Amino acid sequence: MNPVDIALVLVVASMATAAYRILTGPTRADQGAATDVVFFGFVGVVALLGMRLGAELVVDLVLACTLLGFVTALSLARLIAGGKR
Amino acid sequence: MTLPIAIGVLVTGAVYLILQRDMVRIILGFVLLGHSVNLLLLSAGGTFRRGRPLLETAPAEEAADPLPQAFVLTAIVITFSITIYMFTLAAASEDDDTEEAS
Amino acid sequence: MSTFLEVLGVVCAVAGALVFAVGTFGLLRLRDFYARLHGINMASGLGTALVLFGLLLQFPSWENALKVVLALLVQLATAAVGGNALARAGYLAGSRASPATRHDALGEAAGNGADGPGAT
Amino acid sequence: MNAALPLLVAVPILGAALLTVLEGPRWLRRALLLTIGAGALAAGTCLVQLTRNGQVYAHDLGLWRDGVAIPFVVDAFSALMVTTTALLILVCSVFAVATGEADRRLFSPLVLVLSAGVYGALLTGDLFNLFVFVEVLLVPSYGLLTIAGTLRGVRGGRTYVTVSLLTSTTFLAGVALVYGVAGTVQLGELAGAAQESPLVASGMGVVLLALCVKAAVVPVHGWLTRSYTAPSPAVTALFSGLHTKVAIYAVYRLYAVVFDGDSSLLWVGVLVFSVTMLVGVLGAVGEKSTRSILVFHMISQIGYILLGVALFTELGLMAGIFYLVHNMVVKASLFLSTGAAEHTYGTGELDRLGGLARREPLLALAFLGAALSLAGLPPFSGFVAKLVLITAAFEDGRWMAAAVAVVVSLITLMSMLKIWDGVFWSKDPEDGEDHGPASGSEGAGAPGTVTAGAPAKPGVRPAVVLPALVLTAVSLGFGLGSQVLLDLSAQAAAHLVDTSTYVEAVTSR
Amino acid sequence: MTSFLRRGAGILWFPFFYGFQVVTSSARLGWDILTPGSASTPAFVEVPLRCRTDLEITAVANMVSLTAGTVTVAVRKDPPTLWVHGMYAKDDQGLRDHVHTMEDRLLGVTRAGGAPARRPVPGKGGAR
Amino acid sequence: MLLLLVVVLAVVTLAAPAVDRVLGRETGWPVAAVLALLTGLVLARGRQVLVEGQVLEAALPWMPAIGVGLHLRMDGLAWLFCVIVLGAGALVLVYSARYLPPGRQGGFYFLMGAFTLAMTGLVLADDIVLLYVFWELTTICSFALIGLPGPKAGRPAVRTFLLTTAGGLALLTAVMLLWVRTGTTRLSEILADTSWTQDPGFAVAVASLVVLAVLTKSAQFPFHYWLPDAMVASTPVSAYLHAAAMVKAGVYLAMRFSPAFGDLAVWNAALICFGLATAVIGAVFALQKDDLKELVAYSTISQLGFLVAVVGVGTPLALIAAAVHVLAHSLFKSALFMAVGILDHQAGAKEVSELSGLRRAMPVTTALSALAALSMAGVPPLLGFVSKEKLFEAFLEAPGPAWAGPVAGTVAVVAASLTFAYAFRFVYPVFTGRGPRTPGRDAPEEAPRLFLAAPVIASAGGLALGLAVPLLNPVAGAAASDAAHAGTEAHLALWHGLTPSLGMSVASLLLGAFLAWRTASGAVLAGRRLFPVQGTTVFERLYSGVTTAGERIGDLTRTDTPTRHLAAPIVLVVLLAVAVFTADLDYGVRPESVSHPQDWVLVALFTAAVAAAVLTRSRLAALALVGVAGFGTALWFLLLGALDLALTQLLVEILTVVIAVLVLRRLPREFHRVPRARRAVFAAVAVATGTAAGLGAYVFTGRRELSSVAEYFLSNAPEETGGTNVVNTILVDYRPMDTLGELTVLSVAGLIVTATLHSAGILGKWSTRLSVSMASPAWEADDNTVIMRTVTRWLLPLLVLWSVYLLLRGHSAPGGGFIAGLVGGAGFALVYLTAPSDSVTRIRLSYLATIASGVTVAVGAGLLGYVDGSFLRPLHTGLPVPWGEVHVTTALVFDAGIYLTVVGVLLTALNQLGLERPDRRFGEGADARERGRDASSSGGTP
Ligand code: NA
Ligand code: NA
Repeated sequence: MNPVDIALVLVVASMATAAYRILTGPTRADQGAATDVVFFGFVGVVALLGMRLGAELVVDLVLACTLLGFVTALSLARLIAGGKR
Repeated sequence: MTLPIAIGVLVTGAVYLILQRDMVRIILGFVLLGHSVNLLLLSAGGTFRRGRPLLETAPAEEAADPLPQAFVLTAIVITFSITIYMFTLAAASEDDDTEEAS
Repeated sequence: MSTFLEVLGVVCAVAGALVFAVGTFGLLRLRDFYARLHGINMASGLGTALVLFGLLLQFPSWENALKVVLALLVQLATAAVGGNALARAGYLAGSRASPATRHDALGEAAGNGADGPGAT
Repeated sequence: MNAALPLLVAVPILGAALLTVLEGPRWLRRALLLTIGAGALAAGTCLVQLTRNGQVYAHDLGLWRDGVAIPFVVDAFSALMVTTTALLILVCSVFAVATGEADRRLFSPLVLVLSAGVYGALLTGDLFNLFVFVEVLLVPSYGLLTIAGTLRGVRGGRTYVTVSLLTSTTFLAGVALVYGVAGTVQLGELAGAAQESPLVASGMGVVLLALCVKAAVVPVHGWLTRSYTAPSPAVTALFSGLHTKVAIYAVYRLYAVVFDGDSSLLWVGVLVFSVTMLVGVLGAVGEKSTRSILVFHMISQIGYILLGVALFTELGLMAGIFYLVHNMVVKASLFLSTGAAEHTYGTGELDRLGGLARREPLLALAFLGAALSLAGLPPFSGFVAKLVLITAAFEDGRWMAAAVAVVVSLITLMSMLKIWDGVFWSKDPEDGEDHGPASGSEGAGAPGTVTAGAPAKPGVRPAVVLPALVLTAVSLGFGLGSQVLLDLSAQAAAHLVDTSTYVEAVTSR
Repeated sequence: MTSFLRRGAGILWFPFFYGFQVVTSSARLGWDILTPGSASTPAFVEVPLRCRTDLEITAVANMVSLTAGTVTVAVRKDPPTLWVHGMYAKDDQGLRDHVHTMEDRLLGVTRAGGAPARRPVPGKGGAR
Repeated sequence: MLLLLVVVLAVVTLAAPAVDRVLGRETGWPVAAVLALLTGLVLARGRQVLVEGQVLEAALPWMPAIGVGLHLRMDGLAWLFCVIVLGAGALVLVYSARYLPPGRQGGFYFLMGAFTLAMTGLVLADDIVLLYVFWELTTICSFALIGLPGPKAGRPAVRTFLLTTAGGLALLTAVMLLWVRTGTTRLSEILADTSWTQDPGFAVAVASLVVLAVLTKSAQFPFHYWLPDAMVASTPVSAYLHAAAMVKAGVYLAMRFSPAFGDLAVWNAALICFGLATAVIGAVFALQKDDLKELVAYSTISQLGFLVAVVGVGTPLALIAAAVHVLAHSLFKSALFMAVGILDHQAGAKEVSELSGLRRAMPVTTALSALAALSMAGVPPLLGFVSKEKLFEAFLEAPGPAWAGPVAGTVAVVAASLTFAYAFRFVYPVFTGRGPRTPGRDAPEEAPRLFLAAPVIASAGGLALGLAVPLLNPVAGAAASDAAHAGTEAHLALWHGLTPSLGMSVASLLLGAFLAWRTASGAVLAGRRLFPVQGTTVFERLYSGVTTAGERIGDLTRTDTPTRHLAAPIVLVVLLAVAVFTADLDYGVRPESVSHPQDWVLVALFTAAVAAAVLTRSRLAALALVGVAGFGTALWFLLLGALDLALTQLLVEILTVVIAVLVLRRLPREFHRVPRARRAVFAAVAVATGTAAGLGAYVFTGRRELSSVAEYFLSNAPEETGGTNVVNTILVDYRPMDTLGELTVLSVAGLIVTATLHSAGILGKWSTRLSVSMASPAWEADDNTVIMRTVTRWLLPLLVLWSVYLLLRGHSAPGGGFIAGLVGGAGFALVYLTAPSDSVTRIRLSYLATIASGVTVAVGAGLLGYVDGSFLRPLHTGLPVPWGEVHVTTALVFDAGIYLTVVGVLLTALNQLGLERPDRRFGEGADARERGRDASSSGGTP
């Protein structure tokens, strides 16, 4: 088994863990934070997939993913705080 | 086989959500439905050729059908536009409940 | 050379994934929201950064370096700023700190030490 | 000439962009809106002149090879539709200007984009491009629907947006299936494909199903009855003439070109459209406000129009196209005349209006003429439309459909008389009373009222009546001088029965 | 000249210093997560800073957040203060010292003169 | 001449309202004069038409495309009716000029003119479509005339209209059937070549439809009720309606179609039975009435019963009788109605019980009423006597079994005696007796001469024509010839010798006298219900039945909940899928290599995310999980070689989440609870649809080679467009119209978000009550956002640079205007999210202007294409730069337009949705007015 595959499995498993937190909470803050993890996981998955498939162009995708994570994190924080800035 | 299954799963979830009473659920259902149709469009181009239609970096012989990709790009934007608007409608009242009080 | 970089890249990536997994595992293990947030921060900061670094080592070029550095910057900003934003939001929303919390300076500063979310 | 076709899309979009930022002066904004509307009408008239003898003009956008470029095509059918839609857009714009609605900041740009979408959808010869233009006409409609800003508008808007999006998605799925099987979405290349391949037929079936939902065919008509009662009269009039009608146009075009009029499936259409006629008209009779009666009527009339394509004989198609044009004009006239009353007196409820025949003779004339036309009475266009359509049904041996059409026309008259008696003849329920909004009866679900602060006996201003009057006059003109429209419809039908001219124009260039 | 050199060395050394901080703190947290039970003594601690600019405050706050086991919860600009949640804050002063060490290193990079020697204490940095 | 007739009438009709502006009610004079002139014109052609047997014809094209023309034809039958229509019209209009109150009467004269035109057209039409047109025009005119008096007349007018239109539709159906069968619309041709009657089923169907039309139009049982109902109309209208127009149209139609149906048993039986039944019933009702106008109205029903029945007999003699009686009826009926009007006007009442002894005060009225009534009663030497005798004679010839004739004759005699009785009732109690007893006036006076002129002429005409009845021989003969039997000659006379019909006349008079004696007081029948139900009641029941059915049908869709509206199309899609998949089609072979192992990971990811998204009740969780599905979609795109799509998908995902969050914060945390049963139904529908979609994807896709157009793109894009990112070249070079449309959609989304929020107003509130004191350091937004603001300030330039890079390289690598715009938009999203307050976030750039400029740039780039011959055709040029030459294309300009638009829309969405209350300054005028309404409507909503 390719070591990158192991890494992929690890990241995907982490995302599943986070998904569990999203569903169970208990607080909205927990859900928000866990959601963030899922989006961070995207970065990892895309990067690892790029390594696995030998697709150099995923670098752009990774950049987009990180941006995704950043914006999402801030939005979720706003949501948790009920819109409070 | 895999792509059809994925499309089927997406559509199932989408339809279930679309039939709910909360506007946000309906919108999320439509987001899923949009994904499924986009995948269907790509599937329509054939999934046996999966090369990138970027002719500087990849040979044209392996490139996937670029036309559905262009279609999907257009469709994504349109769905996104309407999604924004639907969220506006969901926000434009106290609750996003679409059920009438009887 | 390239093989060495590649191997190093894979090592980095796997290490990153490991850190990521450990941090996320904290979501299940840790007692309160703030503690879980530390786990997440570890995953998003160190974990993801290692993976990205691995990616760069896999495809080393100036253009990629530029992008990956930008991505790393964004990712670290996310980990730090996002961590801060989430922590504050959680605090504002009244996430309870675990009873083990020793002291809540934030609540004291507000003059309502007994009521703040961090109060024991 | 051919290359100028896309201007019908480009100019309104440019105008919309300009009107979005142009804050004033008001006359300039109004003039811009009306000028572009009039320009499109003039262009449409020119196209009709050019195509009336059977010519088809096509233009490959960007001058790429056929099958690669998106073709813009105009034949008698599309030219006729462009002209009629342009007329409606212009007239409704005049109405909106007269009622002051056009001065809402984003009203004019939205109407212009809507018109661009309509022209694009009518002219394009590409299935995917059709999807895009349908969206271009739908999305501004969402805004126009809720721009009046009532809760009812938002609720109606939710139904409208969700159903439209579902339908568009279904349409797109159909396009995907067609591309998946046939490898092209260009109409010329798809000519007759559905008759040759059941797979293409199935894919196109999904497309047609989506179009039928957009056309509000029973049993997928409910959305129309809910959403078209919400917006302002001008907007409803505009929608009634454009949206469902573009879908109907597409059904005609696609069935003719891609299915080549395959007769084995027509019975389904005859059945469904007969039910549509009946359900729509019964629903109309049951309603209690002008707008909801008219909206249910639309459904019934859609059944009539689509019956033409379900017959798919030369006479049937001609009748259907004639009916289509007639209905667009008359329906808009009805919405505008009752809308004028609604705008001025603040309600469309039958039992809260009355006695307008004496007070508003011009309005009464505009309404009555259009109402009689809708019911298919001579000497209005509706009579010719009904006559030719039902004759075509008889000729084709569709006895039941013809019988239904006859009976439905009587119930149509019944519902029109309900409005007439309620609004124009019956005693004014508020005679001598204060003309403010009635207390209590105005629930959250009732259409918005605009009477607050209105003078006691306002009276409809002539400029507000004029649009409806013009359209009724057009209907009378198409009745007395029906030959013009019959010839055009016949030419349009000829290209649907024998699509070779159309297909050649699209493909060989 | 020596200050210039010292600053140069500080800049060069800084990533390694901070990297070490991140790795060790992560290891500690990771160990805590992976082993049963918990050795944590969490607390919200007020940390007055010597930073002046927004950039400096931001940098310190982010460094705190990026180190596993500590996260900045709230910020005040005048006087510059952070409220930090620490997982392993046995006593407040220990956590403050930890932050101030990082602040020293950072100010050593950003300022010609490095960080002021006197580390502020909560409540004595001046009223709001 | 025929065209002249029609044209003059049309001109009169159109001119009437204008003349009325000057003359008021006196307009009746000029109009009547024209009608009289036209009557004279027709009479002048009498010799030509009646004696010489010429047929006048005229034609104008109308709808040549379907072979329908404005064909007019005047034969003997048409001549007779034409004279009646025009002559009676002239009389009624003369009468109107005095009867109507002074002042503007434009509507009345217009409608009367149109009515005359319609009737004239009807009798002259030689095209069945044209016939129907005029037939319906009479209906419309009578509707408007009946409703003219005011609100109370509305309902009767509607009832009349609907019933007669129903009959009209029967006629229309017959017309269409005949047209389809014979291939022509020429009435004379259809009637001349009656080969179509050889198909018994068809003939019976058409005949039944025509009978239906006749019965409704002529107010025959059981449709008779509309005529008395229409009494609410003014007296001149009634006079014309009963004497010459409308009801006579039915008789005309029956006579016109006699040649075709004369031998059809259904035709004979139906007309005779319904006609005679109506004759008796109408007479009984007439006898019962106290109101003279009602009495006369029922008398019309009865008399038309005679006419319809006799046309049904169909023999030459019968048709002669019909022709003469039509004329006689016109004269006495118009006179009687006008007399009622005079009584009402002069004596203030029109009830038998209210009037008495008027003969002294109103001698002329008395005389003319008596003459008309006696004619109606069939007393010699009036014309009514002649026609009645002809009727009796004809009924004895009734076709069918041997007893038919005697029975019909007997019934006719009974009806005639009843006629005598009610005619007597009209005259005797009113004009004789102990002097005036009138409630309305103290001393009733005779009406002015001009008022009396018309009825006098009409009733005197009955006397004159009775005395000189042989004069009518050519008329009746010609009419009967044209109605059925060519070469029929009439022999009309007051004295035919001792014939059975004379006996019947005597019998009817004696019986009538007896009945008159018994019923003169009116007490015998008054107030009795002769029928269990009234026609109007039946009508109203039917009407409300249809209305209720309609309400039920409306209820099916009467909901603003999208669920039901959405379920219907979904179910239809499933049904379509079932139909397709059960049809056993040949799907072709699907290649083996289409699935890759890693695909399965994505399938698993999808399934988990979708299942969780469906099940969770937390809004936030659902949003996050749908986001995961979106990410999964992006990965699919990546796996399928669509890098641009993956990038776009991810960026769209970001912005969707941001916007969703802006909305979610206003809403409750959890979705509504859904009952288990409902969940099960939804799940069933969902699974069915999902299965259909999956099967559809499996069956319809991936089974063919690369499409030819795809081959074309892949092999030609670089040379033709200078771009190597084929997807991008499709977007901006090959199919930019799609992209322009997409761009328009996006920008409009920006506009409508603004418009909707500004007119509806977000009623948002915090959904979370924060438990932290505002004194806490964590509360202060300005201080606490310093970190993110600082970071964003540093990051933003990098993002903008990256986005410009993506824009510029789009043609040959992943990127392009849309992706670049999304990246820029994400940057602005950051600016928005990190700002310390809403007011600060409002980025000072005018976002609507940004959108508009983007669209303008894109369209402008498209218009540049006209330089090379086509809208949106990309132009290429080399731009010299220090290091060589850079390839520049208008496609890039187009892409830049997209970039601007996307940025503008994202700015709009973020700022508009982010605000607590939208910026009210935005719209002036109409919006300002709306505000008051918003407040009230939102205030009234629970
Ligand atoms: Na009313
Ligand atoms: Na940390």
